[in-house]
Amino acid sequence: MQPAKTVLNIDSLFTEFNTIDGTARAVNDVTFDVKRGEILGIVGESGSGKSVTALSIMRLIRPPGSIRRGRIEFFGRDLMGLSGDEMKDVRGNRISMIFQEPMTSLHPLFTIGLQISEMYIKHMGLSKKEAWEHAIEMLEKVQIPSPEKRVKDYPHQMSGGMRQRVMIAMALSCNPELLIADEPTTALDVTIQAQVIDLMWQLEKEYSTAIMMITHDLGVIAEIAQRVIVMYAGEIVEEAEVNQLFEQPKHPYTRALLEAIPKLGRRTRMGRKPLQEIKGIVPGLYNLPAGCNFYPRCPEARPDCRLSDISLIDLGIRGRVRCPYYQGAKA
Amino acid sequence: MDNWVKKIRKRTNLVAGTIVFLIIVFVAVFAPYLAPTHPWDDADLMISELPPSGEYLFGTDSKGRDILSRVIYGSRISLSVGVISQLINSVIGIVFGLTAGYFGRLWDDIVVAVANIMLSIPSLIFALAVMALLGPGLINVFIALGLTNWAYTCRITRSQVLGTKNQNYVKAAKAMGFGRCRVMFLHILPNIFGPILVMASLGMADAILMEASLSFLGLGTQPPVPSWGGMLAGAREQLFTAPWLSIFPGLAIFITVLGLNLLGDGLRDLLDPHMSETK
Amino acid sequence: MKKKYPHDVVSSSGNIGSAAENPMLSVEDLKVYFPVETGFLSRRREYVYAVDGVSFDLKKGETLGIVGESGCGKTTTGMAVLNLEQPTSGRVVFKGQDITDFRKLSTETQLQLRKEMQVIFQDPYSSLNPRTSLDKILEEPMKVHGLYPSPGERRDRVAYLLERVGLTPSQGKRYPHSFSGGQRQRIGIARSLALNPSMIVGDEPVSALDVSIQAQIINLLIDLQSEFDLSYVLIAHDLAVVEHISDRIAVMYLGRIVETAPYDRLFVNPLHPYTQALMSAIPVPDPKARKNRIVLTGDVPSPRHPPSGCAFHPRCPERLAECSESAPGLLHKGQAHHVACHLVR
Amino acid sequence: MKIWKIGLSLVLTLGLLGADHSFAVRKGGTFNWIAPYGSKIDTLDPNNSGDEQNGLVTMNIFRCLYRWNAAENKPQLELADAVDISPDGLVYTYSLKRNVKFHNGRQLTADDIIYTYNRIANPDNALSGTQNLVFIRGAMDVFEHKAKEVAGLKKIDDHKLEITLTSAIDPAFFLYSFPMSIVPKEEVERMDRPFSSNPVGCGPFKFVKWVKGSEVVLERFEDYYESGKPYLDKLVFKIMSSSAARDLSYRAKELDANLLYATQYAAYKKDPELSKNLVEVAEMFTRFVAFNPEWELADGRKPFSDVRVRQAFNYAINTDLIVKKYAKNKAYPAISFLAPTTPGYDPNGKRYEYNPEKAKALMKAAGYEKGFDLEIIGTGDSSYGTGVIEVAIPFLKKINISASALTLEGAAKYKRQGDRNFEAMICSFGSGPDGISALMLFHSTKAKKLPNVARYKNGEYDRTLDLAAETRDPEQRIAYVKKANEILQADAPIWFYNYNKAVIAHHPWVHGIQKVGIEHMFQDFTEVWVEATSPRANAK
Amino acid sequence: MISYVLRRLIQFVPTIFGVTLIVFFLLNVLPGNAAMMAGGKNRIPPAAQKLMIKKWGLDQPVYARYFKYIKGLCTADLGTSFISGERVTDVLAPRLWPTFKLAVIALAIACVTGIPLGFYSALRQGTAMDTVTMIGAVSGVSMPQFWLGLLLMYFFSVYLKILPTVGYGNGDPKFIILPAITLGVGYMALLARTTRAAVVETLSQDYIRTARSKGISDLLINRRHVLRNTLTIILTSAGLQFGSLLGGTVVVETLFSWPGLGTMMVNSIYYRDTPITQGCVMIIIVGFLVINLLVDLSYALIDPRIKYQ
Repeated sequence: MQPAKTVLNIDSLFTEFNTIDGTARAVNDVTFDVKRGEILGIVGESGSGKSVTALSIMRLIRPPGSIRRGRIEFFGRDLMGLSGDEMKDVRGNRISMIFQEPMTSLHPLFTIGLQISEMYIKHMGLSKKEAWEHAIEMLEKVQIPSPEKRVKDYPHQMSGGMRQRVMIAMALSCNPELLIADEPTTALDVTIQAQVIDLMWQLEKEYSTAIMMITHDLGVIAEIAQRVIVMYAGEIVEEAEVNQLFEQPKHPYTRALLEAIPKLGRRTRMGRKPLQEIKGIVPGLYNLPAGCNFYPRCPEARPDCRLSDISLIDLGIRGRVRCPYYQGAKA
Repeated sequence: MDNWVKKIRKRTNLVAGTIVFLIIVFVAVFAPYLAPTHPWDDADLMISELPPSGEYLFGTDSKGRDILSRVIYGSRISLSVGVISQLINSVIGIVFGLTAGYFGRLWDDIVVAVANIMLSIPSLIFALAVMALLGPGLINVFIALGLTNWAYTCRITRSQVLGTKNQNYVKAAKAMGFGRCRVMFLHILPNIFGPILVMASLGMADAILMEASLSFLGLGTQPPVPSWGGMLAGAREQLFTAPWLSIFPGLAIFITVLGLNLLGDGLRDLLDPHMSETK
Repeated sequence: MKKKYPHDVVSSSGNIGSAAENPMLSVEDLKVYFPVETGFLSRRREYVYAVDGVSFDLKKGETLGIVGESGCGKTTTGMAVLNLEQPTSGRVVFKGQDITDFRKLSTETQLQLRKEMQVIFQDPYSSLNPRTSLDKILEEPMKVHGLYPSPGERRDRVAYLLERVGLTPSQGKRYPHSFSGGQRQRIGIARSLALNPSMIVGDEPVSALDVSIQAQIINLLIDLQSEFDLSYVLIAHDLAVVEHISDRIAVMYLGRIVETAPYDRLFVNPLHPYTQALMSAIPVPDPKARKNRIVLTGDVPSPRHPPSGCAFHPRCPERLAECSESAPGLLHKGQAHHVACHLVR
Repeated sequence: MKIWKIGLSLVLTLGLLGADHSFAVRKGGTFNWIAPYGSKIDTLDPNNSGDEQNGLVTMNIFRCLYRWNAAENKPQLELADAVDISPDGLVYTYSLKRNVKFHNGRQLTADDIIYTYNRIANPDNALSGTQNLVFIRGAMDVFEHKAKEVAGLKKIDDHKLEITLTSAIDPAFFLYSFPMSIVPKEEVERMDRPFSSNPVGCGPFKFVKWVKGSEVVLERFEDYYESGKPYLDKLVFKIMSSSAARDLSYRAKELDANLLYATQYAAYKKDPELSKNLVEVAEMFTRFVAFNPEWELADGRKPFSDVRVRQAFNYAINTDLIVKKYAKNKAYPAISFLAPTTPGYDPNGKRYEYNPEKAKALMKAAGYEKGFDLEIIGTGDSSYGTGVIEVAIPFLKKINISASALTLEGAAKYKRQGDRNFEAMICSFGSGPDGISALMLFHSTKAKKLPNVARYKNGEYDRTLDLAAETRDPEQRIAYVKKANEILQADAPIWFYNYNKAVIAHHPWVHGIQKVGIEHMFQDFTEVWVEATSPRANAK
Repeated sequence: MISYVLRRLIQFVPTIFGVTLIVFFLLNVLPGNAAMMAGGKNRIPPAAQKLMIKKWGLDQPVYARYFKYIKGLCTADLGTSFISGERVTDVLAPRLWPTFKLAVIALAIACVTGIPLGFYSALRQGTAMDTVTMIGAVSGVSMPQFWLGLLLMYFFSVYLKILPTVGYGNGDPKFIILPAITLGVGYMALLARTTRAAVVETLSQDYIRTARSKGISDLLINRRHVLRNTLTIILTSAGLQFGSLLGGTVVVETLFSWPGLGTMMVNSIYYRDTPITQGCVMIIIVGFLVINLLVDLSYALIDPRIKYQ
């Protein structure tokens, strides 16, 4: 492995959506970094702000959303300071993204060949023909059988798994330094999901691209990520190395989440015990509770949790956690 | 509910459209109190064809009548033409579209065929023939226009039903043993009403203009009762010699159509931000 | 068209509940084909073989889990059982009554049957009529079926149901859009209970929910089962969920059941290569458990053109020559464990 | 015995020309003219259509036995140099012109006239000119399928034709109009192209093309029998029903002349340039509201059967004011039915002046003090449609008649007219050129075209008209016509509104536009020429 | 593909029969008849009218006439005009091309202006420009055609003197400009509104976000990704509204003395020349059906998901 070098450094990112319902703080003071060659997992439920974080990095937040403040440093250069055109050169070329819905994320009216070659034409200035050749090559890399034929296919002629491979091929075509994968396997069947995860593993090894893997599935995280960030209601609640997170979850939310998942074979081995519920519902982003966002649902809540905002506590190599009682709770 | 108020307040289209629409309704309802003179009984040939002035804000027509009063009274006809003919349209379109979409099979084929036939007959020609058949008169204008444009509503309704009938709540309703009529009218219809409402508000504008076209051909409302279309038609040959005769009723139509379009757009945004505009 | 399973199939099964009883629901050789018209003057008809010969029983109080990937026909099976899809052939027997030709039954019988069988859908957003308040959603079926005739009784019943699924009666005036996904799913469950059914078909009832909510609903379903004496047919793609809830599990692939067994038998000893692959593909939330998985190649074939012989053979890592020629029948492997595979003899 | 010998009088022509300019005529140029009535021309087969719109075109392609002399306001011989009339007035012998050629080069003979009239009489052809032949002996037999050919038509030689009549009336009034145009048999019966859109006649202009719905183009027929005429190279009829569009076209100098409607008339009158070249004529059309005396109120009374009610109606409306303000003086207030240019018109006739008090008194006397509701039907025409009724409504209100107007589309109105299904109806009828046939409209038994619209029944009126028809002495005849006209006025079966004033505006370079009382649009273009200043002076 | 076209063409048949049935009976119950109207102001005497009615077969019961008409239709015989006595096909044939030309050019004007306008205002949603476009579109819809036509005539012919007022001018392109604009403006407004809605919807699609994430320029995204997808929606709407465009020819043709079908149809209704009316309706309907077929077929070019077996 290469020495850890920071690819991306997010510092105090705030992204808001101003709608008629009020202001939604979708991303609230998020700070983290991504290092070269690592797979960073970001896990959270819907509305936790993980996808918005990704789109903020790409600067693809559309009105009524906007990045209020924060720095997004990519190899030390603040992306927020780039002009629109400069940002376009970064997008797809140096940072690329895979989306959740392979069905709708590809343009239905263009061949996949064209959609991949667009990348080469835009970022490498290749001719159409060269770009087309590269597209075929890329399809081969993502293990699409008979790529020279499939390159002329339209998205609807492919299965979901194939389409996600195309998305991956497209994202990797310009050999980006950072790949953001936003729930890349959620819409896929388990057997197909396994294929895609395998593929991402292999590609990561081959290209040593840094990957930000966003998912709600702790199983996927456990399979693929090296470092994990857990988000809840727009905030990072915990960050840890993957083994540590699963073995010694520090934040009550992480812990509850792990308990709530039915695990295959558990009933067979241990008999049926009720699943650990997390009571209540995910808070709406328009009216977050005062103090700790998780407080109303926290099984270990203490009265003072609601009094003031809780800051993220840096624990060095053990990661970070947004709970003052993480140790006590553990006990 | 508070949310609704806020939501509505933020929709300029909807608000502007509603205000325009309400003003016109207000003018129509209170026409006798608003109009300075009676629109035909107070005619005085001595003051015929006077341009707009302080005394006659919109001028007078060739029959010596105050155009402002006629425009005010005209809102009654034009508005009722819009509303009632659209009501007829919508009822026919909804019943056919709903049943066709829901039952499918042969009935669907028949309805689609008939709707296609209606779509392919130019609406003005159809309305013209119906009017010629029924004879002129306001009620007949309602009927003729009501029978003319239902195919659009039918199409929209049908396509909406096709999209909705596989929704799980419809399946759930069926699974609970609800009757077909209950499912169609109580479960499906309220949910596809948005696009139909939008269609209707835009169709109203169409109907007002169609009434104008019928009036041009002498088949619209009967004189001396004023309708905007009829006033325009009457002033058709005087566009250059006495422009005020056509400008004011023309403006009235424009403002109403604008208002209804805004209202339609607003309603669409409010009810379904992703509805695609097909008409 | 001539692909048929042998008719013996699941005759004796079940391990929980009283085995002597007649099954509450019995499905025999169910087929649901959707016609697709192609061609011009010839009007050639093709079919989507959505469900192609499925048989199973469901006992009173039992939970049958049906798992499989998208397009395997599990949802269609559920809908056919509820008669929301018309079966092409086969038999559906509910409480001893053949209900296959649902429309030919008397209206009264139809109503009675509708009352007995209810459904919970996957997507909590599309399964509730957005223009109907919570109270009305729950009251309407009672009115239609003439249960709880007085308004007071109905109101009490609604309040009871809401409380039972973890909502408060004061929320009854609100409309579905003001509820979160998990709450909506609770409403869907309350609605399915409104008529006191004896069987509920759950079509992926928890798969659209967030992890923290999913557990709540699973627990609720389990609690309600014993309380209301319900039988469940539970359709899901998540094996872990299915294992947690079901007594017996049927694994479907391309319109057919490839393996069926009590939950514990299946996990301890999956016999069908597809079941094995499926289980191995599920990511386990434990980084230390990273293992060598069976990664299947290729995609699920289209149910419009299912492969010859065993439908799984093109993707099967252990396929034999005969797999492409003949379809294996469901074999009883003891302890209510059935499998359809040439490898298992 | 009386011999009419009217060749095409050069003197008359020069007199006409001398009247409005002092320099010599110029040959050449294209004249853009209009067809303003409705937006179509149906057919150019002149025998097949009675519509003015067709007639104003075909009358320049074809010629009839007689022609309307606009200057003298009466018909005159056209295709014959002379006619001999038998003493009993029943046999007319025509000496046909020998230099008349059809556009296909063939000479016109008596056979052509006989062929044409037989064609018109033949009911299988269903031609609209039939009515004009009833006075010829044997025409009715043909019409009723009893004979194949009209017995009263006889060829003496190629250029001598004898016509025998059933009664001693002047055939000129029946044979001058365009439906009686003489057509060449060989062209009518051609199989390769329909005559209706490829007309061949013997008139001054030759058919070039007809862009249906847009224009008809004619060009000079070099072999026309009047030497030196016509002057124009080309005559184009633009089919334009919108008066506003015509106005713009005229102002853009794309039209050489334009027929004006009231609104433009007022505007042109005010414009110093445009007002210079207006040709006005009192047309023989009378606009009136016919009452239906049979119409019953709910209580069974028939208001219009009472002459006092009808008179009250006439007194109640300020016709002069309406003509001045609404019709913008593009009309003459009516005194009885006959138009000013029609023989028998009496400019000093007693009028119903505007007198609401008298009207009220009459209504009271008739027992209708409280008035009644009245629906008046009409078309949407701007000069004689329901617009006029709208103007009249406030006046009628004063005598407690609540009137409303019902605008009907043409055919629907005619249907109700035919079925007598109306209370009152506004219409416009030709009130000339022959006073007798015009007044026949109100004859209780002999109303010719359509049944008496007003269902007017007055024995004295009928008798007077019958006497007029029988009289051979012109003076006496006029006297009878005048008397009938007066009776009509006194009995007021209709509200006499106005006679049309037809106005043609032309550009200064145009010469030879005449006042044509029968219908201003029936301009004879043999007389028209354009100066070199015309934008189309040299256009071919 | 060919079999699809064939099938669609066969589907035309019942539609055409349905339309003829409706139109035939509607025309039949209209008050008055052609004989009544034949003489223009010089009415034809009742006896002659009866003869005409007999000649034209109007005395026969309506169903008999309908079957006769349908029989004729099967042999491509549309009957004979009452008034002129010419074959309907001969009467209509020369008027087809002008109407077709007018409709197509109006359509082209509408597309060339309406689609970019709609596109533009969708990209600038909520700005003043968007509002102005919207108001412009509404004026376009609510402006009576005769008004617009006369104003254009005044401006271009009387004031600027650069275009002729009316007429066909032997097909001189100068003559078609004003009528085509007059006819096209309402349609343009409609297209602008449809386009705007379609673009707004397309912009919210996932694949547009994908395109953005690829770093492709906005211009290319709009021109290629958005437009392509929007076209299908626009085309559908354009095809459906083509009927109303054809209907609009009536007013425009009359105003501009354009020798097309529209004027002829209205006149034939007025004169109760039913064979001509039927013929016009037939042509307009076939035109409508063909246009919509072409629209459906063009989907195949735009949208690869649509396959015509």
